Amino acid sequence: MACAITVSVVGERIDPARVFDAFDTSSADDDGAIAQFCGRCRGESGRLTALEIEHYPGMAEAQISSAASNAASRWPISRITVIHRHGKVHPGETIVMVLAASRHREAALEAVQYVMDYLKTDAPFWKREWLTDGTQGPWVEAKASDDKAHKRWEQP
Amino acid sequence: MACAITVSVVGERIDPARVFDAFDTSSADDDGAIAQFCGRCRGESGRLTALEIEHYPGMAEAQISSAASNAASRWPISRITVIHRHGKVHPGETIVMVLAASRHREAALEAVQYVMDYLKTDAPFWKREWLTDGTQGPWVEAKASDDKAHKRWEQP
Amino acid sequence: MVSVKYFAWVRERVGMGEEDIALPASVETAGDFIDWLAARDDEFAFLNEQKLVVRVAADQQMVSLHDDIRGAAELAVFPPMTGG
Amino acid sequence: MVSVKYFAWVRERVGMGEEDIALPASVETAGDFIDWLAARDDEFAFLNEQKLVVRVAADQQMVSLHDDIRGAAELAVFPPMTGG
Repeated sequence: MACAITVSVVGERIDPARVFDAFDTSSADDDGAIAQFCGRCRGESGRLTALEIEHYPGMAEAQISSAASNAASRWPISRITVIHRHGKVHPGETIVMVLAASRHREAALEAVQYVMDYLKTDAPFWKREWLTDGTQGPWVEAKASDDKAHKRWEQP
Repeated sequence: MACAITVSVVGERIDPARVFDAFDTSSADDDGAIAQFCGRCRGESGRLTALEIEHYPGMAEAQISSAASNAASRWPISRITVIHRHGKVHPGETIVMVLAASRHREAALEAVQYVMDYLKTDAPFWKREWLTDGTQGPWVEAKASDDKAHKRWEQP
Repeated sequence: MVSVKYFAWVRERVGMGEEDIALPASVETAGDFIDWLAARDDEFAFLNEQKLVVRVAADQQMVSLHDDIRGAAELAVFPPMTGG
Repeated sequence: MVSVKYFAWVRERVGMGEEDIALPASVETAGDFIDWLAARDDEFAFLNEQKLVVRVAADQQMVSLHDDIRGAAELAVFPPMTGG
């Protein structure tokens, strides 16, 4: 099954409603299911003023494309779109969006989950905190729970 | 954790981009994750002109609310919105949307999956096909795969 | 009197969407209710063979065939649900 | 010459984002590469203790410490990723 894959890494603010609308309105008649995930910058109860996201240009796009291709070979999805932000992102702004369309819900929902789990551990992005007092905070540490989430998709 | 639950059953066409935008823009700073599912009417490769969705007013809302409450007690989600259409729905139009916000992705994604699995088997809606030749087609039959999807959430 | 609702193909086969019924005291469970409907007249006779297929709700809550439905103000009979 | 890139806190600790390096023939694997960098000067010495923490990419593909990196045009060293 041919799957249309769209990947972008952007430095400008993402308008999530526009991304969703574009995906939704260009869906085929037989796309009975559209699953979507938006990851947003958290304010951490007022502690953060921003997250600054550094990335490895070229490799970031390549790793995301690879995740999307893996998803397309694993589930019968007709389209998958991934958009990831870099640069300074403020609380409430969108960091990442993953959208997948399929005939049935399981494929679309699982493909989105898979790509998110993959991105967390394998896409070359690094987040650093900017604090409300105006100072630069620490780099965000990788989470063991993300490694675990990634591993559940490994096939025997 | 208090969870804001919004449930609606509507006879008018759903504008999915508007529903998502309203949910997204009213998210709290600490909602790091928004998961969404849209179920759409399939054209079945041109065989269908519409699905007609009959529902049990009152009980439909109650069953969806019950699913949303279960999800809120099971996962740390801050908001969940479910909107379900009834009446004649044409290919490409939205039948159901489930949106959940949480700090982290697992809770939001699983809550959406749970509510969808529950709706398929426990919410009093019935679909009937309308065919491209203008005639009324059969009632859609319940799928064993939906029962199975529901059962996976049952706790021991 | 109990208000009884029918939906989807159950509604079509019985030829009505709702009716008020005075159930006899012998109808205690949802299963008794289906049996009683099926015996009532020809339009409802199909419920004999569909007894394990159709669903029953009492006061808008799903019930099993062995559940007690006495005292319910509203009963409903319908096919397996196909929403979502 | 190979182009070497550093990201995030690795970049900050080594004090540069990229450089061109002529690697000696003795550097065969990603692990050799980290050892060679760590021995090169004080700014890179922290890589001795971070060898199992940092990640290495060769031509924009993730590699393990035992993987052969000879012939790569671009190498990169960075912390565990925290995207998504």
